[in-house]
Amino acid sequence: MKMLGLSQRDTTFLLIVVFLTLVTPILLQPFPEGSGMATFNAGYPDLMQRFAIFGIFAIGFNILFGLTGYLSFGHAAFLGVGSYSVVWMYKLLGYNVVPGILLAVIVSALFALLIGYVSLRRSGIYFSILTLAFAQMSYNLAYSVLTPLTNGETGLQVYTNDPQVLMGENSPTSPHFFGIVMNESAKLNVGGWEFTFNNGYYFCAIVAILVFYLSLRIFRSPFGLMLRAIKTNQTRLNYTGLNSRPYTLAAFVISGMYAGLAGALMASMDPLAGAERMQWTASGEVVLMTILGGAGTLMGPILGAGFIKYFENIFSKINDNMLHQWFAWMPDGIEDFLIGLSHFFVGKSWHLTLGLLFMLVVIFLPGGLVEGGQRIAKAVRNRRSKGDGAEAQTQPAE
Amino acid sequence: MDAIILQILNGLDKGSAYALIALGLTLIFGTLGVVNFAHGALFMIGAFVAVTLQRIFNLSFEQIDPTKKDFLGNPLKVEVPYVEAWFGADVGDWLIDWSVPLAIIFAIPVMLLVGFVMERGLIKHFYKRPHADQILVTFGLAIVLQELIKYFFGANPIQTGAPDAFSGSMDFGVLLGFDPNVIIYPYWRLVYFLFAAIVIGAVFSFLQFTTFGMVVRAGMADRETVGLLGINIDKRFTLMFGLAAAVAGMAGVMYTPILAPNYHMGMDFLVLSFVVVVVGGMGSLPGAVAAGFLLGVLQSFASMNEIKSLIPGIDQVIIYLVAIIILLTRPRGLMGRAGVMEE
Amino acid sequence: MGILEVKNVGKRFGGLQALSDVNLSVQENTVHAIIGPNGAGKSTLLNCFVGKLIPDTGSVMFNGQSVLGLKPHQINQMGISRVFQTPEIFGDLTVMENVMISCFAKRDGAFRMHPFETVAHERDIVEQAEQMLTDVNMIDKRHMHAASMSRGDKRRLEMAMCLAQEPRLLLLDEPTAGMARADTNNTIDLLKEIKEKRDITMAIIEHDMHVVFSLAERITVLAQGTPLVEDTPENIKGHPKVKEAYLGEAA
Amino acid sequence: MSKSNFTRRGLLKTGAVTGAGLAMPTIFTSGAMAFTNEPTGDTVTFGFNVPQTGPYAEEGLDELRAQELAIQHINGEGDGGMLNTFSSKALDGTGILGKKAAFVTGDTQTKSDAARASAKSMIEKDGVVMINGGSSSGVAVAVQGLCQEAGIIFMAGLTHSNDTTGKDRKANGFRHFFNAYMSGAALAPVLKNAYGTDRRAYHLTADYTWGWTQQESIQNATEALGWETVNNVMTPVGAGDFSSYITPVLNSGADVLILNHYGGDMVNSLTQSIQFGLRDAQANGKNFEIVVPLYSELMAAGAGENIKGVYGSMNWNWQLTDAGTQAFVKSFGEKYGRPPSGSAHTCYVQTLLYADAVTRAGSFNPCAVAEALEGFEFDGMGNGPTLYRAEDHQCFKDVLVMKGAENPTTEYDTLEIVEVTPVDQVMYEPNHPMFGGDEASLGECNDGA
Repeated sequence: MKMLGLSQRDTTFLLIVVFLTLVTPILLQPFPEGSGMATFNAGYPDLMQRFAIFGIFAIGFNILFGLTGYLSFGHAAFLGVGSYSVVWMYKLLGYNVVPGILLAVIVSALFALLIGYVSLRRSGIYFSILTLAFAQMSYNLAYSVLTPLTNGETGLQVYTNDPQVLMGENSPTSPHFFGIVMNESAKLNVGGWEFTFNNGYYFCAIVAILVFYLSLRIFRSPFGLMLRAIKTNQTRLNYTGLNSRPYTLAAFVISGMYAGLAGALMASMDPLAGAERMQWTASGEVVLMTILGGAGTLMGPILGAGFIKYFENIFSKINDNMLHQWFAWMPDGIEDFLIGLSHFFVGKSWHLTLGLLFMLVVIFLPGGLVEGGQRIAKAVRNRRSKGDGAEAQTQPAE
Repeated sequence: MDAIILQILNGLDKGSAYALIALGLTLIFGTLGVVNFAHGALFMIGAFVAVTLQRIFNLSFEQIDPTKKDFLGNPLKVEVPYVEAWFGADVGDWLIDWSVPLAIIFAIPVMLLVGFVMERGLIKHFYKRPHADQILVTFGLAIVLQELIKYFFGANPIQTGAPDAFSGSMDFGVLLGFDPNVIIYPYWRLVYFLFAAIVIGAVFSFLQFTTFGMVVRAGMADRETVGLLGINIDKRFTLMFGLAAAVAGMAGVMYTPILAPNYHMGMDFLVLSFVVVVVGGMGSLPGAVAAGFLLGVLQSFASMNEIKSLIPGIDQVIIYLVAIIILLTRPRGLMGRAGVMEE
Repeated sequence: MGILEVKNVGKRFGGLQALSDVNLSVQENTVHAIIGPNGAGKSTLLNCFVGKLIPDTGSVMFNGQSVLGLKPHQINQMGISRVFQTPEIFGDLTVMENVMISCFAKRDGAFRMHPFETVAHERDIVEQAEQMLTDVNMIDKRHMHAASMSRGDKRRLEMAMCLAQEPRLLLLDEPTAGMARADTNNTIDLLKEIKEKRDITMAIIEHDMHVVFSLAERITVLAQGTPLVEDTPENIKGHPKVKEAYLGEAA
Repeated sequence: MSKSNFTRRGLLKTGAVTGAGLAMPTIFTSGAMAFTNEPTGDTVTFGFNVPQTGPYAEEGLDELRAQELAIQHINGEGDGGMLNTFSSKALDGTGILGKKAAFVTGDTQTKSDAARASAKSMIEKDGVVMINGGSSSGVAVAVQGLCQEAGIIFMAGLTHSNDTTGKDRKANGFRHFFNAYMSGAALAPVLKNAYGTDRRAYHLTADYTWGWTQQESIQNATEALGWETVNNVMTPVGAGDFSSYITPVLNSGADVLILNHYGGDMVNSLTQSIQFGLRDAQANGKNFEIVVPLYSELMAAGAGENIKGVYGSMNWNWQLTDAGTQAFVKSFGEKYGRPPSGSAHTCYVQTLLYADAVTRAGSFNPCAVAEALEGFEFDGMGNGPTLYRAEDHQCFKDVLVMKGAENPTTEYDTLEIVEVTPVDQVMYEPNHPMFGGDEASLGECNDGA
C-alpha cells in the first residue's frame, strides 16, 4: 500500500505513528485510577500536549542537526518568538489560535533567516556558539530591557483591558480553534480506568502528524539527500557543484519554523509566554532530546522528547507520602532504607535520575533510544527466524 | 580615571575566573578532543572541597550552656569545634579561619583523583564517539555531580569566607598616586588575580619546559603522529585531564570567598566558559586566557553607568555580542587553529 | 586555444614563492599530466584551478571564461570535476546515493529547493546513476555504505561521481597515491577505459611515472613552482633538463 | 457551552467504583460538574507547588514541610499548631467538611513554564481544589493566572512583587505574604531613626519585575523622608560577581547602598559590598550604611556574618512572641528540629486559612471560598490582627523590620526583630498607582463550570 507519495514502508510507518498518536490518551493511562501505580499514568491533557509539542520541536531540530550535523545551541529563541507572537495575537485580535500560529511561523522563519544567515558563515563549534550567543542575547533582553514587549519575568499574558478586536460577544475566553476550545475534554470511564480525550491534545497531535509527514517527505527528498551529504562530506559536495550554504540555511529556517510552531502551540494550549522559554537550558533540552532519542532518525527525537518530559513531570511529583504507601508492606528497616534510597532519585532529586539515564543511554545505546528499539526488534526477529529456519535478510533502506 | 582603573581591576578579576576555567576546558578540548560539559561541575566540586574542609574544621561536639536558651526554650547546646579542643583555641581558630587557602592543598589531590576517575572510567570511552554523544554523557555527569552535592550540602549558597587577614580591602589607589580612599580594592580579589596569574604561568611553563608538556603539545597538534612515534599518549592524556580538573578545582576553591558556593554554580559558569574558549579559538591555550581577560574587562566596562545609560541592557549581552563580532571577523576566534572542531 | 589556459600564474605563501610565471594550456580531448618533484607546486597549481586558492598574479581561463575568484561549486558547474588524492566520497550514504548526488548537481545546478519530491521517484536520475554504476562495474554494490568499501572501490566510486557529471575537464590529484601496484594498474585501466569510451579532457597530477607514461598525451614538468618543459611523453623521457630536475633525482 | 474543563478526578473515582461494578464505559463531557475538581470522595486534595530544584530549593522544601504540617493539623494529627490560637474556630481537626485533607507535590523549578506544567498536572491529573506555595513573583503570577482560568483557588507562597496583587491580581488568587510597598513603608521610619533624614541613597536593583517594584517602593518611601536618590543601577539576575556595579558606589556621593536583590544575588552583592569596604567607609561625614529591603532566612544563612547590623524587612519571623507564633514554632520545631522560615509560615497559614474558608462557606466551590476569604479578619496566626482585603486579595497585617544580629547564638537567630510596624502604616489604596492604578481589576471569580 502506498500513499501520499510515500513508499510502502514509509506508509506503514506513518500509519503506525498516526495510530499511536490518536490512541495516546489510552496508551499512557495503563494503570487504573486510585491504584498505587496511578502516579505513573501520563495520560492527562497537559503532559500529552507537551509530548506532541516537544515532539514537533525535536522533529524540527532533527532536520537541522540530524541531517546536516550543524548543532544549534540557540533553537529556544524561535520557541520563545513563536509563543510571544501567539500571545500578542490574543491580545490584539482574540483567542482564535490560527492568526497567532501563522504569525509565529512567519516571524520565526524571518528570525531564523537572520540568525542562520550570520551563524552559518561558520561551522562546527563556532556555529554552535554563534547560535547560543544570539539566543542568550534574546533571552536576556526579553527578560529585562524588552519588558514592554515581553512582560519580562512575569511572562506575556492577556489582560482584560487588551483590545482583542475580533472578540465577539459569545467568543470563548480561552484559546480555541474556530470555536473548538482547547482545554475542553471528554472523559471515558472503563472499569477502573479513566481516559481523557482533550481537544488541545488532538489539535497538537494533528499538527504533529502533519509536520511529521512533512519531515518524512524532507528525509526522502533530494533536498534531504543533500542535507545528509553536507553532514558526511561538505568538501565533496562543494566539488560536486553544489552550494552547501543555501541548503544549510534552508534547513536552518525550516527547523526554526518548526520551533516557532512548537512555541506557538505551547501558547495555544496555555496563553502565556515566558522569557525562560528562550534560555540556553531550553535550547540544550532539545539537543538532549534529539541525541537521546537518536539524531538523524525519524522517530528518535520524538522518543527523546517524550522521555525527558515524562521524567520532568512524573518523577518530580513523587513525594514521601507516596513512597510510604508503596513500601508500607515491607518491614520497617527495609522500608526506611528504600525510602532513603529513593530520595536520591525522585521528588526533589528527579534531575539525578535524568542525568543517570542520559549517561546510561549514551554509554549502552550509542544510537540513542531508537537503537534500543532496533536491538529489541532484532533480537525478536532473530529468535523467530531461528525457530522458522528462515533467513533474516535486512533490507537496505531506500 | 579612577572609575576606569577600578573597572579594569574588576575585569581582570572576572577574567581570572573565566581564564582559569577556560584554560582547563581548552586543555581537554585540545588534547583529548572532548567537549566536556562537566567542566563547570569540576569548578563547583573545587569550591565544595573548600566548603567541606571548613565543615571538617568546624566539626563540633555539643556543650550545654545553661545561661542561654534555644528557639524552643530548652537550654542551649553550644558547639565546640574539635580542632579547638585538640589544638587549643588559637590554632583551632586559625585553622578555621584559613580553611579556604588550606583547601588548595587538599583540592589538588582530590581534583586529580576526580579527573583520573572521570577520564579512565568514562571520558576515555568517548574519544572516538561523535561530539554529540560526548555532550550528552558529560552533561548527564554534570547533572549527577551537582545533584549529589545538592543532596549533601543543600541548595542554599554557603558562605565560605577568606581568612580575616585578607577579608578587608586595601587602598590600591595610593600605590598609583591617587588620593586615599578613591580606589579601594578587596585584598582577596588581588590575591585571586595573583593566584590566577601564577596558575596560568605554571601551566604554560609546564607545557613549555617539560618533556611531558612537549609531548602533550605535540599531541594537541597531531595526535596520530605522536601515537606513531610509540609514545604512550593515553597515559599522558589521563594526567592531562587530571591537570585540567585540578586547575578548575583550584579556581573553584579560591573563588569561594568572592561567590558563596552553591550546587548550580557549575552550570552558571558552563555556558560562559564555552563562549570564552571558542572566542579564544579552539585548541589555543593563550587564546583561552586572552579571551577570558578580554571578556572580563569588556563586561566590567559595559557595566559602567555611563555606558549602560547609552545602551540599556548592554551589560547583559556584551559577552555574547563580543563573541559574535569576534567570530564573524576572525573565523577561528582569537587564536584558533584550523580544523579543530570545525565539523 | 586549449580548454584550460593558464597564463603567468604566481602564488606566494609568506616567504615562499610557491608558483611563479606558470603558463599552461590543456587541449581538449587530451590527457595532460603535470609532474614534478615534491614541493614543485603541483597541488598549489591544481588548487588554483578549482577555486580553493586564488593566485596572486596571472589568469586561469576555462573554456574562455576566467575561474578566478569563483567558488568551488561554481567552477564545478562550469564543467571541471576533481578527483582527490584520498578519495572524497559521502561515507555515510550508499554508493547509489553518492552517484545520484552528482546527477542532481548536473541536472538542477548548485541549489534547488525540492523538499517535497522523493528521491526514489526521480526516474531519470535513478536511471543515470544506475547506468553510471554499471559502466564502472559497481552496480552490484549500489546499496553498500560507501564508507565500508575498499580504498580501490572508493576511488572507483569517486571517479563515477565525477563522470556522472559529464565534466569537460577532469582533474586528478595523484589518483594512485598510496595504492598497491595491483590497484594502481586497475586505476590505470579504469582511466584508459574512460578515455576510450568518452570524449573527455583529463589533467593528472602524478608522482608515479608508470601512471604518467601509461596515460598522458602531453606532459608538463614543474620544478620549484615554474614549468620546465612541456612536451609529449616520448620527448619528456629523454629530456636532459627533466632528468636533471626530476628523474635524475629519482634514479 | 462551558468555558473550560479540567479533569474531575473526584467524580471519576466514584465513577470508577460504579464503573468497575457495572463494567460499563461512561463518557463525561464538559459541564458535568458543579465546579472544577469538585471533591466527591472522602478526601480533598491540595496541590503544593514549590521549587524543589534550582536556587530556591531549600525555601521550597521548607514550604513543603509547613504544608505537610498544616495538613496534619487539619486532619487532627499532631498538636494542632495554630489551630489552637486561630480566632476562627470553624476547623475542628476532623478534616474539611467531613473529608480528609490529602496533598500532592510538584516542582516549579522557579520557572513559569515548569510551574504551570506542574500546576496543570495537579489540576488535570490529581484533581486538586487549590494550589499553594512558590518562591518567586514571576511564578506566582503565572500560576495565579492558570488557576483563574482553571477555576480553582491559588494561594501564593513567597511573592513580594507589588504586581501579584497589583496589576496582575486575580479573583481566584490570594496572597498572605507582604509586598514591596509594605517593605518600603515599614522600613522608612526605622531608617529615619537610625540614619536620619539627610541621606543619599544608591540603589542596585535586580533587573526584573520584582526588583523594579521593590526599588520603586523603597525609593518612594525614602524620598518621603527627605532622602535623595543618587542613582539606580540595574544588575542582571544571577550576575554572581557584582564588583563592577559596586565599585562606582563609594565615589558617587552616596552614603547608603540599597540592595534590591533577593536570594543568591543578595548574598553575593551584600558580601561583595562589604569586601569592597563599604560598611567601614565614611561618606558625607557619615558612616556608610547598607540596606536590604527584603530579608529571608535563606539569605541570612547564605550571607553569614555579613548581615550584622544591616536593616531589612520580613513578613514573619519565628522569634515573635505571640501565642500563634509560639504554637507554630513548637509544632514545627518538634517535628523537623528547626524553626520554620517565613515562607514556611506563609504556606502553613494559607493552608489553614483555605480550609477554614471552605468550612465557613460550607463548600469547596472556589467562588464561595473566595467570598469567605474576602474581607476576612482574623487573629492568632502570628501576625496579629489580619485582614484579607476584598478589593485586591492582599493580606494586611503588621510588618517586621529586621536587623542582622550582632551576636547570634545559633544559626537560626542571625536576624533580630527591630520593630513591628503596625498595619496602619503599611496600608494603601487598592487603586494605588504602584498597584496598577484604576485599571487593575480582579476580574470575575471562575469556578470552572
